[in-house]
Amino acid sequence: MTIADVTSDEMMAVTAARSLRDGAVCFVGIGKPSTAANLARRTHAPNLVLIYESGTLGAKPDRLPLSIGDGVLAETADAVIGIPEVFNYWLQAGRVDVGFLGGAQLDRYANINTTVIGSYDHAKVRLPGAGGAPEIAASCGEVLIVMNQSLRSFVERVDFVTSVGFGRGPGDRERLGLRGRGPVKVISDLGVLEPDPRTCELVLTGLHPGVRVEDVRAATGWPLRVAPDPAVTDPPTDTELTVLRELVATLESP
Amino acid sequence: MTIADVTSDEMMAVTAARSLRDGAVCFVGIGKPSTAANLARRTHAPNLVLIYESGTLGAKPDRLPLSIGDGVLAETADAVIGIPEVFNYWLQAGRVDVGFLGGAQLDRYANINTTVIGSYDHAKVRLPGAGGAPEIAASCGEVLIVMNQSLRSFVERVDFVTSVGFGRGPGDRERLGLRGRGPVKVISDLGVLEPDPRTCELVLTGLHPGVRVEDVRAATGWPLRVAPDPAVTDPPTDTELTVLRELVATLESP
Amino acid sequence: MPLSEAVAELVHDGDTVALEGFTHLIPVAAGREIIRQRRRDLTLVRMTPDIVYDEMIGAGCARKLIFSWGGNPGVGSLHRFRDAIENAWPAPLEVEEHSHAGMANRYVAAASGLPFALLRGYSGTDLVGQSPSIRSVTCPFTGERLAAVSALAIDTTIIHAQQADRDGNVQMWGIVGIQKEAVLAARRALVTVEEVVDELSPVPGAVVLPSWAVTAVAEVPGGAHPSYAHGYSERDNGYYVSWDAISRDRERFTEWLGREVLGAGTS
Amino acid sequence: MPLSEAVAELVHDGDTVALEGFTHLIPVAAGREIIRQRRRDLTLVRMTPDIVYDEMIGAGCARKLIFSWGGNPGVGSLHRFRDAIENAWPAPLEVEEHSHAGMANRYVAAASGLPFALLRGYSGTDLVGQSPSIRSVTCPFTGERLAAVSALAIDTTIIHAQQADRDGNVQMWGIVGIQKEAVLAARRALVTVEEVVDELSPVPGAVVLPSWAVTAVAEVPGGAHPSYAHGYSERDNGYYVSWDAISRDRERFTEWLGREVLGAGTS
Repeated sequence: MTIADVTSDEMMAVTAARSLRDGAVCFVGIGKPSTAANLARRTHAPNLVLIYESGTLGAKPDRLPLSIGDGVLAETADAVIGIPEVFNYWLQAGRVDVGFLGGAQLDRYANINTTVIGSYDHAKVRLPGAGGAPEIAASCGEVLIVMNQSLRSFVERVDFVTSVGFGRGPGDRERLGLRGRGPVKVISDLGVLEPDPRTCELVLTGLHPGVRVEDVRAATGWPLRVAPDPAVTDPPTDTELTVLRELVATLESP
Repeated sequence: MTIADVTSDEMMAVTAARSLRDGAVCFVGIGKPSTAANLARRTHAPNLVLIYESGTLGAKPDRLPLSIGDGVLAETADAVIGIPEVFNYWLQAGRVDVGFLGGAQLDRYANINTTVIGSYDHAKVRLPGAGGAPEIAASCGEVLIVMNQSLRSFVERVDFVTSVGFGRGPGDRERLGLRGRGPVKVISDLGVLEPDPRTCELVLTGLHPGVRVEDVRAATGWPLRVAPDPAVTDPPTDTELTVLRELVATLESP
Repeated sequence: MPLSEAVAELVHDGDTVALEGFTHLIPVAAGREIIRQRRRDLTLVRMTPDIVYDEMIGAGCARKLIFSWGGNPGVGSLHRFRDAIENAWPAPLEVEEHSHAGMANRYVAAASGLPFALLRGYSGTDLVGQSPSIRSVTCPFTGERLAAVSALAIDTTIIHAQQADRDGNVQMWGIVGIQKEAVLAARRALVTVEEVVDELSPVPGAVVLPSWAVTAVAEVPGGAHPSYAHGYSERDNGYYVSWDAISRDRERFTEWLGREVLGAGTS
Repeated sequence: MPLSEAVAELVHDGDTVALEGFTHLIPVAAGREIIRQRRRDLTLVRMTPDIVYDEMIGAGCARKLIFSWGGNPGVGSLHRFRDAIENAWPAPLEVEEHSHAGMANRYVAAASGLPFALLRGYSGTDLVGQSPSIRSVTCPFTGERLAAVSALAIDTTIIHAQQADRDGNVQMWGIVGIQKEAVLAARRALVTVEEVVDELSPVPGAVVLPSWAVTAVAEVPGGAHPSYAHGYSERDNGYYVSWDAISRDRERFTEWLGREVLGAGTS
């Protein structure tokens, strides 16, 4: 098949799935993260451990869960625990290797806004809020961010810091007492951004097939730095695409 | 039968059992408290709720448990919970009406020592220690104390305050932030002592059959105050004694 | 006890009320009864307010919302929630928001009889500045600064469970969420159940609440719809999708509310 | 993994080690293996040290004991424990003692990755003056003073459970005590089990620990004797009674230790 057949959502899911190493403990939210994690578990990472914030440790859903509290998660989990334990004993204690985040706004230091567009007291758009994100961003060994890239979402400065990436730059995570390494990769519909180890600023390091650097620049709200020669993401293999589409087909509703 | 047939342990157990009102939630330790609580449940208080610190809520043992963690407690409980929940969600939150305590030493303000005889650094006798007692003494709605009375056990000043009764007198519980009412009754093998509402000092208010005031004074390490005319404890009824002895017979070991 | 009676007795205007449930076992029928009884000025508490809180907010029951994530799971926005915050319709809605970890620990603190709870959280976020219930405390051993959140003071918690026995002991299983803590955090607790049984038979993974920790039990089969009760019903995902269109428009919502909730008899 | 190998790998001289169990599921066989391997200078942690800690103390494994209640349940004193504290035999034993509530919360703090825990406790007792791990903290919301206890820093926790599957997932049920927190509080965890099964079938009231939270599993049927494993064995109450006489006298204890523990082969 040609790359034309691949949607940007599929490209993101496949790229995110590839970032998950087998055996890792992964804190998963509904939507793209859940799709990517379950794709990984069915392809290169059969021993990936999925924790859903609803309290299911080691869930092995045979279809994509429709909600964070889908019954299939409890039925297939190694253990079902209460919410306080999820956040205190497992996430806060540093037992989770990888966390997934998305959001409405992202800035160059990978800080995320899922709270409000506009001012807090006079919201232009009221978003759902924090959920588990602030502590996922703080305590997971590393964080993967998956979101669509546009001038509205990749902004110079987020309207509200719901979850901290690198704050205002180097040293901020340490100063704030955040124990995880923070974001290691931002996977968008256009390519891949990674933080510069020295400056913590997001740098374009990968392009999805058919995407040009100027396309990404045009969809980024700050002067985007670009790596010497950004890698082009390998297109999805037939296996990846087949498994992914089977998975998505198990969703009867958005 | 005559009172001569009744042992002092039986007299204590019966008197303690009578102090438990039906429907109360009772935090129970092994030994005399467990015997008294189960006697009450089989006589006048069928709806007494027994909580054992091993994590069994609403245990209904058909025999006397041999240890705090006896399997019969888990098998008959409404719920079995972890230890942190016992102390945080149930005891500390003030959901327990009555707690039982005993000890090696008791003073006139009903402070209890279960830690050490002699000095802490040069123990004459090293006792088991605190266990659940300090928080039972602090947080139960009220506390019943059951212990044998002698010059060695009822002392002017305890060598170590493991659990607080009334501290050094009126106002101390409030000052210390202890939320329960504290000890309401001390049941010994000789009689019953109750705190004076004004001074918080233990006063002899009851005598077991055949015991004289001077017997109790002779077994008390401080100048004991005596109520105008101390009531004489009703001897155990045939039912009480029969049920108690059936219960005790279920113990194959101390 | 009938649901209508239980709500009349346990939920009053101005109360702080938590209807908890984490996708599973959401006490929707109880929420609609609160709407029918036209309660006002409620402070609504829930980690994940969804359709039932959207209905209650749209119906004008709420003065304030304390929460950590407000959305229609897998679908999108809660339009009544947004309309109340963005446009003060039908009334202004004050919000106090937290992260899930913070809310969970606020329930735990209250359930434990403590005035606050500790966590590693909020550091560096703008949430701190927005909520008086987030402060910090210094560890007396290491000197570290940690987040402190105040205990939730709840008048009445309402949850839905699978079963109660005739004595009022409650058993729930599957995803049990924060419900036990929510019940223990409140002065009064109402549990709606799928079924009242003669005796509870132990189920793996079950949480049991003894009768003396629960104020009232009401038998309301299907009381969690469109959410589900593990072992009794499936989640009605189509309903969540259809809610988006119903709730998006004030007139359509008002018409729906009159017909489906106010018009409907008491469960 | 054989018990001897697991202990050799996971328990070192000078370590802080917790062998937990609340009357039920006490890892006695593992404690005796530690004695056989002649570990020294251990800091032993347990809420309710009983026979197995009495043996380890009498055998000279321990430098320090952190605990909340030390006795022979339903029988009386732990004579080796007393002899060590009262007469420094066979070696001086430093003690750090707490209430059950305090110890439980110290495990919870460590399991939660927090440096300390809060509780309403110790107020007015002489325990406060004896332990550096009890301090106080002021509520940033109400100004109340509460007790603060430091998190337990444990190198290795050892527990006994009924079952593990071939992947190393562990399941225990009955009275589950503080074992989950003790495992999560430690850097390393060893679980001895009655039985390794192909697949764990869910049991009501069970606590399951996923394989990735456990360092090693050793199959040791009867490894909790004289305590018991709910569903597998009964508590040997006669043994607890007989221990009183065996442990009361140094010579008799030493002779018993040589014959029953040091002389015995590895489980």
